[in-house]
Amino acid sequence: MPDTKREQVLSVRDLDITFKTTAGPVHAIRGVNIDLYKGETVALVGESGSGKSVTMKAAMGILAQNAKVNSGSIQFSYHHADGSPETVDLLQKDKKWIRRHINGKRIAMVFQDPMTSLDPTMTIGKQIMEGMLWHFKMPKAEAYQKALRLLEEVGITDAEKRMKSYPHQLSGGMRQRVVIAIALSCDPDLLICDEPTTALDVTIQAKILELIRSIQKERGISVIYITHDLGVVAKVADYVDVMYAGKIVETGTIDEIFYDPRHPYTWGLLSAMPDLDTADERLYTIPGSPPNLLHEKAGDAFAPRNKYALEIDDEIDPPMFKISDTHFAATWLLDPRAPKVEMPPELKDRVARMSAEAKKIEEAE
Amino acid sequence: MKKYTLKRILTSLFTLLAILLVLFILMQLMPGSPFNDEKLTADMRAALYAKYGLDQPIYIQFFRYVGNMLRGDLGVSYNISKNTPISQLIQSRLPISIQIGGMAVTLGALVGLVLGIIAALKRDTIFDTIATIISVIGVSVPSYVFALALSYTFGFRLRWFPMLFSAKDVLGSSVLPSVSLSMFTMASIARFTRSEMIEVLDSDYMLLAESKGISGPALIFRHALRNALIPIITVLAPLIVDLMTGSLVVEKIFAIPGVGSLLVTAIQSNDYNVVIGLSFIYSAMYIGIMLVVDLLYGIIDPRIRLAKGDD
Amino acid sequence: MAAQSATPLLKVEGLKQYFKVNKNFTVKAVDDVSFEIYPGETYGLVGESGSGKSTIGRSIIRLYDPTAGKITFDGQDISGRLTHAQNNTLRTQMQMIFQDPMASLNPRKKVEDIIGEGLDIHHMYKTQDERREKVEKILEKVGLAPEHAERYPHQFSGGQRQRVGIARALIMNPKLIIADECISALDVSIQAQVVNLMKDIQQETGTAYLFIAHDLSMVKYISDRIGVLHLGHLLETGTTEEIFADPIHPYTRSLLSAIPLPNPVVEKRRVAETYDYATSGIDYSKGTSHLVSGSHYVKCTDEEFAKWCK
Amino acid sequence: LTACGGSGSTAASTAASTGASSAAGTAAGGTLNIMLETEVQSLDPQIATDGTSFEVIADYTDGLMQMDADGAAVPALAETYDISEDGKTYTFHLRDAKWSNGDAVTAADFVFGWQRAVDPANASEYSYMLSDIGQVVNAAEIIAGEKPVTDLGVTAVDDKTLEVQLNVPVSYFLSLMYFPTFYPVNEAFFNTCKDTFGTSPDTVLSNGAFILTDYQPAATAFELTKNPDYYDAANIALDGLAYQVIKDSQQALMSFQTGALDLTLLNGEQVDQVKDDPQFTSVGAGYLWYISPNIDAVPELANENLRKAMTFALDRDAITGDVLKDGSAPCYTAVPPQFATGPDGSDFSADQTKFADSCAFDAAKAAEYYETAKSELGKDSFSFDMIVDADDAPQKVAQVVKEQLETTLPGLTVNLTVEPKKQRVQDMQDGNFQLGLTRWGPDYADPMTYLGMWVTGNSNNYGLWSDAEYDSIIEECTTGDLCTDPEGRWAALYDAEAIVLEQAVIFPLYGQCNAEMISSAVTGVEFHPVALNRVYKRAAKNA
Amino acid sequence: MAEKAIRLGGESTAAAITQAVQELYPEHKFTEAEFARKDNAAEIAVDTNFAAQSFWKDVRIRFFRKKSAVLGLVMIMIILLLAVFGPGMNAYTYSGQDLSQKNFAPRVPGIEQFGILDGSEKMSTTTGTKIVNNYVEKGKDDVYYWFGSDLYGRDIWTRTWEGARVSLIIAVAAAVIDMVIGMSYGLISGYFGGKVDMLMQRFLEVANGIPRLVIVTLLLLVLQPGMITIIFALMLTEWVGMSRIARAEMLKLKDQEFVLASRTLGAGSFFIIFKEVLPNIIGPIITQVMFSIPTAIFTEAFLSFVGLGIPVPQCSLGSLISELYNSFTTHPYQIIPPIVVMSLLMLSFNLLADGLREALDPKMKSM
Ligand SMILES: Nc1ncnc2c1ncn2[C@@H]1O[C@H](COP(=O)(O)OP(=O)(O)OP(=O)(O)O)[C@@H](O)[C@H]1O
Ligand SMILES: Nc1ncnc2c1ncn2[C@@H]1O[C@H](COP(=O)(O)OP(=O)(O)OP(=O)(O)O)[C@@H](O)[C@H]1O
Ligand SMILES: [Mg+2]
Ligand SMILES: [Mg+2]
Repeated sequence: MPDTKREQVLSVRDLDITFKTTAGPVHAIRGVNIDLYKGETVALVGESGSGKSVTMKAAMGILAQNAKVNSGSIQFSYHHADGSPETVDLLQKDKKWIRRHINGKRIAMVFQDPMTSLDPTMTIGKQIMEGMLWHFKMPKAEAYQKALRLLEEVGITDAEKRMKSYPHQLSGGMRQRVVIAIALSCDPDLLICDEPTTALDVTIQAKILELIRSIQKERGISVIYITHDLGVVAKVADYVDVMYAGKIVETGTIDEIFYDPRHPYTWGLLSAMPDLDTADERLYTIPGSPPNLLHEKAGDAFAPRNKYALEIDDEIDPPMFKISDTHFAATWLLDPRAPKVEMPPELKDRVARMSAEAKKIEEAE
Repeated sequence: MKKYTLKRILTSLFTLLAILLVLFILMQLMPGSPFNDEKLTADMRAALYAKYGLDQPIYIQFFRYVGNMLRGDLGVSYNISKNTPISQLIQSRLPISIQIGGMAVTLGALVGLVLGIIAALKRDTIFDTIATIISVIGVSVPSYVFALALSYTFGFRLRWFPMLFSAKDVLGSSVLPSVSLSMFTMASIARFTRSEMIEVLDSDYMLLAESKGISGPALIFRHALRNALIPIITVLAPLIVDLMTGSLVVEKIFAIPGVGSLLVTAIQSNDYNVVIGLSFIYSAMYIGIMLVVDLLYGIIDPRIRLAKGDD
Repeated sequence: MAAQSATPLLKVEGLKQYFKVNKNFTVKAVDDVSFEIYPGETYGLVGESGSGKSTIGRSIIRLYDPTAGKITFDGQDISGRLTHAQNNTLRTQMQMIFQDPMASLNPRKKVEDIIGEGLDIHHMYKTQDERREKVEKILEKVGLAPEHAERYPHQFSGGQRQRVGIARALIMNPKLIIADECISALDVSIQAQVVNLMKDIQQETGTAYLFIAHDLSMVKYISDRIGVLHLGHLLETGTTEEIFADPIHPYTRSLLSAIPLPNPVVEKRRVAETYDYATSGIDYSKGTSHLVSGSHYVKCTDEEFAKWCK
Repeated sequence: LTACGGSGSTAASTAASTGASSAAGTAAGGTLNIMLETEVQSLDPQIATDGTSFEVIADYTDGLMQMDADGAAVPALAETYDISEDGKTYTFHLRDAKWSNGDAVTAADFVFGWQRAVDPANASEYSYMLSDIGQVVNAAEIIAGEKPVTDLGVTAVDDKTLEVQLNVPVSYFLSLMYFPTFYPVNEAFFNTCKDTFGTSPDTVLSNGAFILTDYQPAATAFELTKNPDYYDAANIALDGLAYQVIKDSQQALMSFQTGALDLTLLNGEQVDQVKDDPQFTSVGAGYLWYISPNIDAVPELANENLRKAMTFALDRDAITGDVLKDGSAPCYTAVPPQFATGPDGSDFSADQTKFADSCAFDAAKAAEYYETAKSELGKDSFSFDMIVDADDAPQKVAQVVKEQLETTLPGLTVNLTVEPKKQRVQDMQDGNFQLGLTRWGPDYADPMTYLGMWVTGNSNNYGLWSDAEYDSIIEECTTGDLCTDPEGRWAALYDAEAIVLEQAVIFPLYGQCNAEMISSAVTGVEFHPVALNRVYKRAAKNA
Repeated sequence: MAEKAIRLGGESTAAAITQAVQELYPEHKFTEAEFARKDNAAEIAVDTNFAAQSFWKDVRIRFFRKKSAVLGLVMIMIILLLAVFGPGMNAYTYSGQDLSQKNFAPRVPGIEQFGILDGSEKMSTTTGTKIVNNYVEKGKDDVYYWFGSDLYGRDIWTRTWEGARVSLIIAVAAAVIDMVIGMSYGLISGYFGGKVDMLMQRFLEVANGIPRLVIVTLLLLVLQPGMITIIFALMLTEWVGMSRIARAEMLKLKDQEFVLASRTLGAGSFFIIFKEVLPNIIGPIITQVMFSIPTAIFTEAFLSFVGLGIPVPQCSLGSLISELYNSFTTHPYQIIPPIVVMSLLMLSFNLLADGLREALDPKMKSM
């Protein structure tokens, strides 16, 4: 599948971030690597608190004040208006520069909660136009027309009237569409969707996902999805990065992650979600809960919850082992010296069933 | 919205009437009488009571008062400015209090807002500390100390401003009183703005605005301040009433013919009509400002507006 | 799966719950809803956000006074004014688990006191030791250690907190537990833990659940019977199999078709059915209950029924 | 003119006495900037009761008589007057004077003014000046509503002649004439303003030295300018008066120092700062401050020996010299000095040693009386509440009094209760007190204004003390034979005063003086303890 | 930190991978045993993962990290100690007068040798400025007034601390009672809502719409002036702010799930108000109390200013200031101690309140 001419848009290397809190330093991001190529979609999955949002906020230059970037780089490549390419390290640029050249204009973000992410005191029309007026000094009328077009594009009926509405007059689904319209307003190259549908119910979720996908196709932009819903991932992603406690623990193409997961954590995630065919008496679970990042732990952060943990997990954090050119996982189970461990049988069944189903569909086409 | 406004105004009027009644009862409870000068005989006092109708039952006095009030007649002063219609006293004194109070509120609110915004934006830096220190001192030092110190320094020593209020130089002679009055407002607004702004700055919509690339004053004024404004207005409203209705201390020090000192004198000399009249003005302003604030909420925050409107 | 016994534990008939927002505007949050829950079964209530799921739950447990309708619980009518005894039954026999495990636990109370609150209110112990013993037993049942009793809610992770919430309900030995979105605020990995726990408890104590959620795969997994709610109307109800195998109402069908599947190849090709009440030409208030088969009912007009069942 | 104890007395007399001569001669003009402590309460001459209002009304209105620099009555609008043989009929002959609207001042204006004063509809608080004090025929009956106002014993014989009938001869009647209560009011003009009379320059008429040019009720600043039509305009040196109400004495002094004020009041604390300044002066305010024990209601205080012990325990010198410092002088008489001049031309209370034996500080005597009292009462500890005005000076005095009584009379405790003045007066009038610190200002230049208070049943006899002998002396002096015998009356009054002090009916403390700063540029301001505290007619200000 | 990724794997040989791993961790010697399964099923069953600190410990840590708050606390302690022991530290009493020793400037043994606080004061009179030393002039060589003496010759040190004591008592008593009234009022009004709330809020509006001064003076006129009356007066007017806060917090919390949970358990209204909700709003309440203390002190000072304060010769900081205010331009040293103590007290309470608010408010968690 890898395309030789893939043009890299974003490259996060060894990102390491600590938050100063009254309880002590929280080591939230501990060496994250992410690659994103033009026109593709990467999904960042992981439990709450694993650092998905923080990573992306770092790329947007909107980290909280108490954050400290210890090391790493976030290389972002884009084209100037005249077509000349440019690559910058976002971590080296100051906030002002990022606001002017990156935010909204080149990287846009859709936030998790549409209920709280719109300014309650401003009409949505204004909020959509604001970015255009700000970045491009566009005439008002033109910005208005574009905003109108965007609203229609994201599927809001009666757009003209909605322009004058306030956020609280819209339903959750509509608000999320508005947020997407805002994100698209300045034609960004990269769209970051931070759990864009968790707050919505399934029917609306499906619509929103379709919408983002079609827009992506149309404009050829790259998208990063942050989510912990594997159903969503399955729908939208080309590549998946599984994150746990501030690290990427497994990365691969969507098919590799779903049909050939290697990391025990990924196994847990996959099997914890019942699909419509799950009929077992009990669901497979990942025991325990995500680690408290206040406390540094030697070795693999997942070990305390890992049924398949090895002795070495307590000493050394596993490196990324390569499984294929696109598929890596950070677990000692992949070391040749490790005992052969199979994924849990329930999951194995399920993966087999899913593969079969998938094959059937692919063949049918 | 219109209907709501109307309803709100009606409730306010009703509240005012209730306040008036309470004031009347309070006056009745007040020990002593307006006419107990050493030199007055009992007969004389009775004559005075009869003259002003104070010998009648309270409810009759009350209804008569309300009736007169509707005709714009607030009665006359009994002893601090004998037989002067209260409305005339208020007419000559209230504008001065409002003017000085208004200047103080404006000054205090503006400086307070700026200080608070700076403190919030530069949280945990030296600016924050300085703003905090200024605001803490502002709420910690009594205003008469400020007033006298200002008067001594800028009035007496430096002679930049007049020490006493003068109708001939209203603006110049209002500077020192306004400044000393504004300290407390400034300090409280600064503190409040800081905490509200911090809260707003941490909100999702601010993140979204920032992620759109908005920065600088546009971010602060268009998004942050407007959202922080509601609680700030809530704090500011009673301060406005307090300042606009005069401050005894500052009026005394700067010899300002305002309503604050008038009220105190009236209370101390049992001049019922003046007390009721001035208290009523205070109440009316209080209720009025609360009304304005309530309606302002609606203007600032569409959620409130539309929740209240019946459309 | 518990066998269906003849007498329902809870019987809701024509429940209406209106909220008067202002003089001219009344929210009909729940409009003429009827269903039954049998002892030991799990009844799943699904529907989009705002469809009235929580309101039904809260009306049943009498956090609201129902506008109209009759609720019979364990043979007693609990929809009117409650007598002291009725109130007592209701407050012990019916319990609730809430959505947000943090918000539903008083952050300033120790876990022991949170769990013991019901005991305190209903004076269900004689000595402090007895209370402590009861609390510890429940803690153990929900997979927490006795030493957890001394801690405060914020000292737990989300899953543990939800366990405390379950323990609080469980200590009263309820016959019915209303679980309002009790897993939606939890992480995927932890949802499974809680669902497993709930299943275990049901097996052990025979409690019935009213399971409110909008995650259909979870609902399907845990429920015996399902009710589909939209705009305050119960559109379709039946056993899980009946609903999933043969959804009649277009709304149900669109709902089911929107469930994301964790299978990329399938999911990427799946197209959800769309449904829009405004343009569908259906008027819920005109519908009546029609039996499809078994315990499968759908609310619609006769013509609609004929059309959909083709 | 009043000389006051303390350092400023000389300055005061110079300021005042030099003024009289220099004012007329030099052409010194200018506007005099005067500080007031309180706002004017009323500019209606028959309604006003307070010193400030009187002062301002007198600035622009003249009465029949006026005070000379020494406080003696001399003709003003009355060019001459006749007193009948029996002393009960006064005939005033008016001079040609004009109101500021051009009308002539006529006898009818006086009649109208006086009738207003007694008209029950006006409820003038000072109507007793006409009835009880002035003894004008029918005044009391009219006030009581028993007769119409037209029955008042005052008639306009013609435009220029006013005749007054009195019930009894009143020796000080002429001195009453400078009270604004007796001032004329132009009826025609009054009818054009009615309710608004005296509330603005447009609603007052002037016939005096100045004209009100800028005023509002309760104004804190207002102005008067010289009246060019005043009959004595040639002798008025000032161009005008500018009043400024300042309630904070430190601001006042600072304003004085910047030159914004020519005349200002100080508080005692500031005297330290200015005592060497030639501009500092202290002027008598006429008030006697005293403590009134509630003899009737408090059994212990009914004991004369205890009262005497208390009055002997009070060190008045310390109070005035160490605490008040404004020039107030200790007082050992029941009638304060410097306002009542007797038939021989001497001050009634000039001799402060006369009764000093009965009250001046003497720890030994105090102890002696205290012992007697203790054994008589069979108690050796006493506790009294003393009510005190919530003003600065009374609180200061009270604290010292408390300390002095408690140290000199061990076992005696005084608790201070601070109340607003109105409240304090009410409490004392109601007999609801044990000890009260109070004051009295003279209404007219006769000792009777004080001694009349302690007769049985007088409303100002707060302690309800009663003594038949005293009552009869006073009776004799007011309506009895002694009325027509000035010398005999004078002696009888001393006897009465002796009774008051010997029985310690009151504990006199001091005669109040005010510490003032008068700009050295200013001359000729006159200070008086009665009626009009300050008169500016003869003042001048050098540029 | 370099990327720890083995770019070998998949089709690479086991040996190559092992080699690569070893290169990544040169300092570690890998053994076979390390690659054994841990077999930790029992361990992982117990979720050991929770925040270690209790709420109050957290609050304490946050509070003590804020230096200004600690400073406030320390200053309050010092003032408190001095208010208790200060008056007893010399032989003077707060009311004892000695008119022969009035208006003495501060003189402190020891320090006087340095030429400061030696009893001399600069008198600025209208006729010039001069240095006066009353101790020398009156021959009182062995007399010391640390803060000077007032116009009755009373010791200002003793009076200042006596005043501080009274002010503190007034402030604390008022704050406590006000908290009880205001809090209950707000909580009840907020919890019951509807008509009850409507009535209670109207009442509040009426009470608030009348100038405080009118209410307070009336009260002081009706009752005997004194500390109790002042406290009572403060109680009548000062609780409004608190009730607002309590009501707002109640509105925020009453629909919270834990309150619903209590209701489903059959808890009564008062149980919910005081046992469930109250402990959760203790943060804002404490903060408001702290803020209301300065207000109470101010109000008392204002009452003193209009002559309605504590009766003489007792004193509070407020009455001292208004009394000594008259010496502001003559003997400025007299008013300085009470003003400084009052301002410090205000400052400290404000700092403390700020610190507590931040410590108690979980929203401001970051620092
Ligand atoms: N401002 C901050 N101060 C302190 N800690 C923070 C801050 N922001 C984030 N963290 C911590 O960083 C960690 C990662 O947070 P992040 O928001 O990236 O999680 P997430 O993966 O996006 O989770 P979710 O799915 O809940 O959004 C968490 O433990 C969080 O507590
Ligand atoms: N107290 C109330 N007053 C007014 N309207 C209410 C009230 N409670 C609920 N509603 C309205 O009733 C409708 C149903 O709400 P409910 O909370 O039952 O929905 P839900 O299905 O539980 O939604 P969600 O999935 O978001 O929890 C909504 O439109 C809601 O706005
Ligand atoms: Mg996140
Ligand atoms: Mg719900």
